[in-house]
Amino acid sequence: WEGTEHQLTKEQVVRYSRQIILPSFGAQAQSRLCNSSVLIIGAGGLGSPVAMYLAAAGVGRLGIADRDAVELNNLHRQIAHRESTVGIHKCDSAGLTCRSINSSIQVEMYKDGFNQQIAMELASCFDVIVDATDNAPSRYLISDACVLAGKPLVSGAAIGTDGQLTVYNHGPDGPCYRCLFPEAPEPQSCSSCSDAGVLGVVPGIIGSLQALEAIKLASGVGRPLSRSLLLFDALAGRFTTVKLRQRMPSCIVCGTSPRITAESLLSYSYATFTGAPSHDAGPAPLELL
Amino acid sequence: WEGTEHQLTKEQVVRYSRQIILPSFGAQAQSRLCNSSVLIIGAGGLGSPVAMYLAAAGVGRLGIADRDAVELNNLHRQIAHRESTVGIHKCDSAGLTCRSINSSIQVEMYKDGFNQQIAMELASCFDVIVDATDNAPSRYLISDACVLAGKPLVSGAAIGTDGQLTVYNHGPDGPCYRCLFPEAPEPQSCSSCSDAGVLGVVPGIIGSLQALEAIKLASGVGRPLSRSLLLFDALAGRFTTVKLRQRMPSCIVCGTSPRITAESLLSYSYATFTGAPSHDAGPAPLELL
Amino acid sequence: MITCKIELSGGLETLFGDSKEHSLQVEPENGQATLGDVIISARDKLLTERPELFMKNRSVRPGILVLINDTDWELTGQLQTIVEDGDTVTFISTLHGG
Amino acid sequence: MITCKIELSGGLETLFGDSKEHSLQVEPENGQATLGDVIISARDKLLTERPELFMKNRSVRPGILVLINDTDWELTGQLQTIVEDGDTVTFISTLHGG
Ligand SMILES: [Zn+2]
Ligand SMILES: [Zn+2]
Repeated sequence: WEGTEHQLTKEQVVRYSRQIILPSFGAQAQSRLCNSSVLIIGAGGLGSPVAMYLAAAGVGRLGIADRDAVELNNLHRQIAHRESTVGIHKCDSAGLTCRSINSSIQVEMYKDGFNQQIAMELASCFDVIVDATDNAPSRYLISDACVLAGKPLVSGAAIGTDGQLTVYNHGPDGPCYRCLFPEAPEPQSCSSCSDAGVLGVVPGIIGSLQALEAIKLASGVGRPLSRSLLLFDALAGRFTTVKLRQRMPSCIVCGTSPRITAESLLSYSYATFTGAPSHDAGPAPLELL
Repeated sequence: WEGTEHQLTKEQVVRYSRQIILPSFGAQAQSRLCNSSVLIIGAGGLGSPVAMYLAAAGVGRLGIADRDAVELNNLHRQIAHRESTVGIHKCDSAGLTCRSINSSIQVEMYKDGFNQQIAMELASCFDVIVDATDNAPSRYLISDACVLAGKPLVSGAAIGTDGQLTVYNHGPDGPCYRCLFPEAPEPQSCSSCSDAGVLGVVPGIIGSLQALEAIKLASGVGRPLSRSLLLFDALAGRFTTVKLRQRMPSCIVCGTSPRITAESLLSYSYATFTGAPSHDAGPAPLELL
Repeated sequence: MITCKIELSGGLETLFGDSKEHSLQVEPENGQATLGDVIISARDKLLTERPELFMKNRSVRPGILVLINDTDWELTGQLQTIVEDGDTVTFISTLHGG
Repeated sequence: MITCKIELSGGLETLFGDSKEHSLQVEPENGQATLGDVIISARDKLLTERPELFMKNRSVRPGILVLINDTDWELTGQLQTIVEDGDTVTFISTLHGG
């Protein structure tokens, strides 16, 4: 127990009182949370609850990176957005929602998304990174940047009625995304929510769990899901936790002889590696109906 | 496969397209969802994501029952509310958020909460009931009314860093709350979020899962969590599913010789049964700090 | 003598030294150990405070679910359920918060 | 001959007749059955379409995690892992959506 010193203001004590009275959390963890920073990459189905719960919980500095505008077909799952923000940049729309929940935190927007040019700089200036994107090239880039900047990465994904969650690059033995998937899948084996569809509340569940993992990492409370992969089957209502490998010595970014470095990251071709552009060009018009 | 007939409008097809293209959901399930009604009892930590995800998903008629006003110390977990709605009735605040996400659905507000006088009438006029309350007497009343009205009940709870979720009174053998807990716990063994505290994102996770179960019941897709109890330990990031009893013949409301009926429900004393008033009088001022 | 695993959930761990998992040795009263024996042993050997929040008469207090190997004890025989070496017994306090 | 349980996740079930769980009998090539044998058997006996989305060369395609009894096959010996009667082998396609 760390004593009762904390740097919370009177308003913070009132606002976060229900977390502060919790013995396993308390004023110290709340204080760490208020002094922490989290970068959320993707303000869509996963990023919406992540941004809202982290803003509500009092993460002091919240970064939101995305490059899309809100569309009507996003609203069935992206609860940080509103009918009134359709057509508006997702960073602005999500930022508005976060500030309306908690005006005492700082919200920063990165409207060009998390791209190679700013990857290292961005990953370096946040304590925890949350991958809430929807494509393979972004996932490799984000993981590489987190390894090189030494930051833990909360990675969630959802498609159809399935969800997955893990924490990469955490602790002495936590693997990175490349340790698990050294070779990229072929583009035809990857589907996105836009082309495969998703039951809207599934990214909501996974995103809420990502917010929890980010809070655990930022506050130093609880055991983060490192070396564990949580699988969710929404139709069966079933969660399964599986045990993952540790960091791989052969990994080309976090292994013993890394080939990707802070310098080479800029010129690494994620498009060539994954066989896909790092951002889908937007969904094809729906012709089913 | 049920063919391609549905009654969706063009705007609905666009808005819900990412659920409609999902083979396991499709236009028929979306159509059933758009024609369904769900009553959410409690617009707090659990009820916030339930209301937002059900509004987003297109549940045609959404009832919200609560009797409190928004307080600043709610905002760390109750993401349907805003700083600007502190002091406003929770039904109004949550209703505003739901309508801003989806103006095409109907939102009804029950500002006296789910009380004995209107329990049977309310439970009867919705397809699915969601218990997102925070006290034992309400939970017994809601379960009893659902049994007597023949409605499935999605029950969630969260406190501290723990969460629980199940579906009561569903199918031929699903138990009700009283089947599991025929005798009420003593008031001193029950704690609420107000007096025991809660990590804000934990009700968010359980509430999102309640929204999923309500969507499964209302759309007829997937296996609802009947006769299963999902336990969540947030600090360990661990979910456990346990197998529950079937309906108990000895149950005084859903058993073979019921003592509680639609008529006697009105005069049954939930306060005497549980030893507690059916609504906590609001949290004591925080004196820890 | 059998050894079983005790798991606590829903806040009951606060009565058991704030630990959610314990190992418990149970000396059966008559030949085979029952869930009734496990409850008494858990109270005598593991409980650290406020026994009235765990037990009432010879069983658990109202509001506590008992599971053996993740199955409701109502399906296995309640207090008379036979507990074997290596079984897991879980005590869950029902939550009301939201 | 051993019988193991096959589980599919992350969309791979669409290649296996839309069923997430299967029972599979495996005839070992040399004495004991390995995960390598299980992969070949699953392709030959259970896969219903597009084998290129399941296998590449003699292993699973990139982007698929293989687990034996809920543990990453990297920890157990990859293709050479011995599979015993009653084991569960899980194939998970990594998801990118959000
Ligand atoms: Zn690595
Ligand atoms: Zn009953």
